[in-house]
Amino acid sequence: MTIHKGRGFACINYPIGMNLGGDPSQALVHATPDGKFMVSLASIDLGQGMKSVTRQIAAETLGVPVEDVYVDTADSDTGPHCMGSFASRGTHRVGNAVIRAATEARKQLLDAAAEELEVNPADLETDGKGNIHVRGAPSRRISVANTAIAAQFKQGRTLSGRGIFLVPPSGVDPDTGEMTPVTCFAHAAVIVDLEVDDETGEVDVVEINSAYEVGRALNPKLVEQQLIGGAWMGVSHALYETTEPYYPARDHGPVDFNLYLMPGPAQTVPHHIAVLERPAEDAPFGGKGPGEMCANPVLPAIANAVYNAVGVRCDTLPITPEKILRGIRANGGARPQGTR
Amino acid sequence: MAKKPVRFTHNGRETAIFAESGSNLLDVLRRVVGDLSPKYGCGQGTCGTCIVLIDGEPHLSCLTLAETVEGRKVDTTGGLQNGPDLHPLQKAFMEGFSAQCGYCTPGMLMAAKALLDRNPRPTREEVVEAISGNLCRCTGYDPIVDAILDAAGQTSGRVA
Amino acid sequence: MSSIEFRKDLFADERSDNLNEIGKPTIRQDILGHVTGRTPFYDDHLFDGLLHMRCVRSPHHHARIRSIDFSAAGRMPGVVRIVEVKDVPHNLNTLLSLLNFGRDDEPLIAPQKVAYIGEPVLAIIAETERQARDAVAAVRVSWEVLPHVLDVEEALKPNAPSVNDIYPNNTFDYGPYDHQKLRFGDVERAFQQADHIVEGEYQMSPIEQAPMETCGAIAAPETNDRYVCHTSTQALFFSLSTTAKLMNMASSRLHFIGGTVGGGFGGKVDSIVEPMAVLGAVLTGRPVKFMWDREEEMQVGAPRGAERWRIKDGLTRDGRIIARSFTGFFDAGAYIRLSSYAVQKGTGHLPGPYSIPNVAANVFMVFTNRTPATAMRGFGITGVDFAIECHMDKGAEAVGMNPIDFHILNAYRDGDMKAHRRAAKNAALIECCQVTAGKAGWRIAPDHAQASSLIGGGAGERATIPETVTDQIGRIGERRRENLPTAPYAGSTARGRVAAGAAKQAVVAAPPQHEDMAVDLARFGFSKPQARATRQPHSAVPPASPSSPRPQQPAPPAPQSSSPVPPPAPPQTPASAPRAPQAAEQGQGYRPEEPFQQGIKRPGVSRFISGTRRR
Amino acid sequence: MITVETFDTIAEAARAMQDRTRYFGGGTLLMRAVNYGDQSFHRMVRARDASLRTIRREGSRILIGAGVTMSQIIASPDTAFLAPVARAIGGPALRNMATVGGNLFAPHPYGDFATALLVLDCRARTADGSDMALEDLLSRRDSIRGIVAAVSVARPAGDDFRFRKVSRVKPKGVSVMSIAAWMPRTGGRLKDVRVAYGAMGSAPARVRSVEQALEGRSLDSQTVEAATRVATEGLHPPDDALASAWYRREVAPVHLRRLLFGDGRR
Repeated sequence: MTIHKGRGFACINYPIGMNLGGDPSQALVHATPDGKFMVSLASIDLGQGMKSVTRQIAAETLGVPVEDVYVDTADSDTGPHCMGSFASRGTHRVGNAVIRAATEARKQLLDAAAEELEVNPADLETDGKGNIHVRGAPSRRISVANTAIAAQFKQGRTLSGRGIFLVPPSGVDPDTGEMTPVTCFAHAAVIVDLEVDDETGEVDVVEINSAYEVGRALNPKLVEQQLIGGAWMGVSHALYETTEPYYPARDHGPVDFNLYLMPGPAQTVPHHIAVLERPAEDAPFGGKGPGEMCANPVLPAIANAVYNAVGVRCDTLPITPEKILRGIRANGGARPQGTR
Repeated sequence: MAKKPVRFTHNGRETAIFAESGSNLLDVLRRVVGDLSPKYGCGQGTCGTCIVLIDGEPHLSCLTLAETVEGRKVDTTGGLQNGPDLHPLQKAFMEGFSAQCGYCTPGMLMAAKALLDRNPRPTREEVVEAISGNLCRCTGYDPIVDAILDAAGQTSGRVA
Repeated sequence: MSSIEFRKDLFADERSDNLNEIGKPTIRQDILGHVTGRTPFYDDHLFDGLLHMRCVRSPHHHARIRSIDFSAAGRMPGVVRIVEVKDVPHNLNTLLSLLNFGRDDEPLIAPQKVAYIGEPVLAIIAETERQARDAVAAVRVSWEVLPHVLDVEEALKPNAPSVNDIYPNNTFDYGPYDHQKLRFGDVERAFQQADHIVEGEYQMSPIEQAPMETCGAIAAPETNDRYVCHTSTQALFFSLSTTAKLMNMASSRLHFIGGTVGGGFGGKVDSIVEPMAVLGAVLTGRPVKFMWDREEEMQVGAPRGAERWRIKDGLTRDGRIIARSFTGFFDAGAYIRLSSYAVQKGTGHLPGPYSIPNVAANVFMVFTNRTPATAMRGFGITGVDFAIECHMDKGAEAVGMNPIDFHILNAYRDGDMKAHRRAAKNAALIECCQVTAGKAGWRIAPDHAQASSLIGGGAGERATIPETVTDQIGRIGERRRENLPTAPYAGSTARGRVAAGAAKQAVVAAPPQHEDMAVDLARFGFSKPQARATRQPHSAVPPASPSSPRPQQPAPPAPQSSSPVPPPAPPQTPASAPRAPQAAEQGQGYRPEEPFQQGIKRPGVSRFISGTRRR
Repeated sequence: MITVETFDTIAEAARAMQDRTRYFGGGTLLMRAVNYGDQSFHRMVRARDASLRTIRREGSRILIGAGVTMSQIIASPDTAFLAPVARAIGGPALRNMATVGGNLFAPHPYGDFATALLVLDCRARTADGSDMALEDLLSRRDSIRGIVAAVSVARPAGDDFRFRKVSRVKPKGVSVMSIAAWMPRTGGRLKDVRVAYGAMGSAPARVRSVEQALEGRSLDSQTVEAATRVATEGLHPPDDALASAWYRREVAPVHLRRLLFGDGRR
């Protein structure tokens, strides 16, 4: 028995925002009587952190502490239309809609504060800690809470905003394929190190090094969650998963998690990540959604590492021990491709 | 329809309910008792989202015949909090960003509690073994294992 | 264990990082609910007298329904309602009809024939789930089994069984063609000029999204003749509108509640369970749950569809890719769902993040007698990226180059023209390659270590749209008459030409509808880059000690936790402390729980006297 | 609609068995069938009988109640030699429920524990007091009428007993195959060798070809190679979602060799 080490590389880009556009999302923002803010959405949080990231986006845009913002989603009676959480559109589309809604609410907030402070709204700024003050004169200030109270109980002003973000639909030319698929791309590159048992075809992924370019990490821990979990899913897709193990024959389709395979907690891979941030001009604070793309480069990097280890090109997913073993047999034995 | 009376202690409270014949503990906890913290993931015992503690030991509530908990102690994530205070495991999961969709979390917490109750200072391998019957599709497991190890540090008084 | 570093040094001149909340590791808004088990998922809403709905499903790949006998089932204990085809007000839909894309091709309950194993032909609503299952088992269906096809290329042959009556040729329509074409330059000529030709075929099998929470919905009559629907959907209004259409009901009578979902990964877009549950509630006047068990989730729920790709590259001796052609097949299964869209998304992605002067592709959406495919994380891209990147490895081998050098040499840069006729911007592939190589200690050539996405692109051939050779092969229906090859240009010598530089306007985001919504970019972390000429290439060398933002209260977790190796430097910005939902900012004088107070406080002014209004 | 009847003794439960009735042990197999609407039974019979949960020494053998769980096997010093086998089954929650008796009837690819028992000269006792070799029971387990009350196994010495489970998911996954071997030695030579595979056929089964290749020889590389050459003789491994018959045939000799050499790897 020999264990062969292999190293593989792959890099990708990923289109952010629903392909070909035509997918609006809306947001509403309003202030409570004492200057907390409610963001109403119909967008879905399926674990990626929609509620959390839009909360930070609204707080930043309004210029108030994140603790003073709550995101309510998704109720079709109260949340305005959103196309949905898919196609890496959540952060990009909904984030932009929230920015526009919060910007309008901020305008009203500053107008109300200006009236209270008897200054020009253009001279005001928020300190992000719940206060509004005259630029260059921090002592001339009023709290957001008192501004909201004055606006609603004295001035008769709402502090609220509407936002919609839409990239209008792009057609596709049937003869040339000309189109405007999306407006920005995220990027990634990964290097996978693994070991292949040349008697059983079993693969152990031992390390992943990666660089992910996400525009801006709106919340670094949410980004980390996506990249760690996404790379795990990439390993899982590459080596384990399918609903049709004998595709295109439909025999022996798994019906439970004993037969539908995913790597277990003893098979997690040390993953060393570098996050790059090149802001995209039409993305919220430049941020591109990292959630969808993160698994993609792992699959080919594993296939390329398997080739580097034993000289078997496994061009069919998933890369099962059986496929590797058949390849080794066909080659008359393992053919290591050399250390990288 | 034939129903059977079942008396058991649920999160420290005496509970008496009528269980439909052949129904599993998960359904009874959720639909009859009204404790929605254990989740349905498969009904096959292959995912662990429904794990609860019976007399302190982890069990798959979807495969537990409800009437077999007669006179026993059933604990769920719904009862993990001590009054207003979070259990160290809950704190660790929160601060460790150890949940994304959160659906596997209650089962994970119960599996982890069973471990820490009998082994307050587990090794990483012991933690991995303890959650080996729990699936998570979001996190890639490591953040969960880390949180359980953190909680173990806290429960045993380590300054975190 | 794992580690994460944030390379703030890269692209630093395009960002300002002086933001208050953005960039902070704030604790998730939903986490407290998750760890206490209080987060309400769709099934965590209790209804008195909840009914359960189950489906009678096809055991055959392809069969005609002669008759269905549910007389015994109807008499079984607990059975409240048998749901037949005739009970569905508008029993034909395609998901993307909401975007006016494609013809309605899929019934909610199959009327005459089934086209995949597991397709529903009848539904039964009963007092308990077990009673619904027992009744389903008692239904007798008489089937006339039809020939079926499971392989995408078999399905394209003239004599192949027709899977879907609405698209009898087993292909989706793209303009006049039965596939989506991509044509950029002249690959045929370029292949002749190439020093190396590299060809490969790649296949992926269907993959299950496998969220821990299975798809489901609970619908119940609400006030004002409306219906509430608690759902696991990833797209609330998608599901609402689809339900309104299938139920032939004003959308104003539907109240959909969701937003908190136990994992989706693309598997909860299809809007099947919502119309079923609402239909049940309408027919019974009671709360009805329609939920997939795990077996249904895995074999009836739509997976990430299988894809087959053939790639042919033309390479020069020095490692440049001068031509790349694709033949792609998306296995849609029996109905469109989202596969039609996956084809166009995948086509727009070609030839990958590389600057290649000649590109062609034929991409087919093919119907087969299997579970319909739908979205999954990486939708339309995961499969083709696997193909492209495996093929890149073969290309590097063919020209004898280090794979990373080969990637950087061909990588797209700012201003490069892409095959879909739009210029690239905001590129960062090269930097990702450099940084990863640096982290893993994989040596790359010095000039590639110095390369930059900002420099060297957008000029000359790289920036221009070449004269493009076209063809009209593969018009809708042609393949039913004769065996046609599937690769670009194959099967005919007739060629058309599109002039160099021909391109329509790029689509850009609609502007804010009101000036008050217009964003001041300065406040949003964007800063003006220096002039390109003066920019320094980025260094691929990672910083000495990576920083990993971690919770601060309480202090960072134990060593076992996913902290960097070598151990982390303390978080560099104090701001990188996550905030518990109610955490206060020490020493800032800010108290979020400051109680509601009427009036204002300004020194020397009564709290109930406002400043004079300025007009 | 399912009815459940509970009795105080296993004997009463056995008498209550009829058509479309199943005996309820730990529930890991039966409740899943109930949850998924299995129509082949509508009645479940249980017994509270304490004897079902007892582990007892009987001279050179161990008597294990059919209701003993995998967790009990791990906890009991009397069954320490079987602990590694029990640990290889399910996660902690499943092991608190899955019983020894249930494992004898677990369909492919389950039954790792039965595979181990098979090489330990296991005999099964049914509620009516009759007694049969496990091998006999497994060969006709689908038609067995009675209820298994307990199993009796030999107690192996030292490292005579070995078990290896091959699964793709770690630390817990179902078997691509499992191998158990009991290799008593007298005067350095193997005597009364028993080897069995799990997940290599419709039920766990002994591998006579391998047993013969080992019998009477010393456990050297020559013997091991001879055994691996006949590792799959007369076997008809199944295709399933985990692996094809081809793959199971290809790797059976590899894993057998690793087991015989005591190589802990994978």
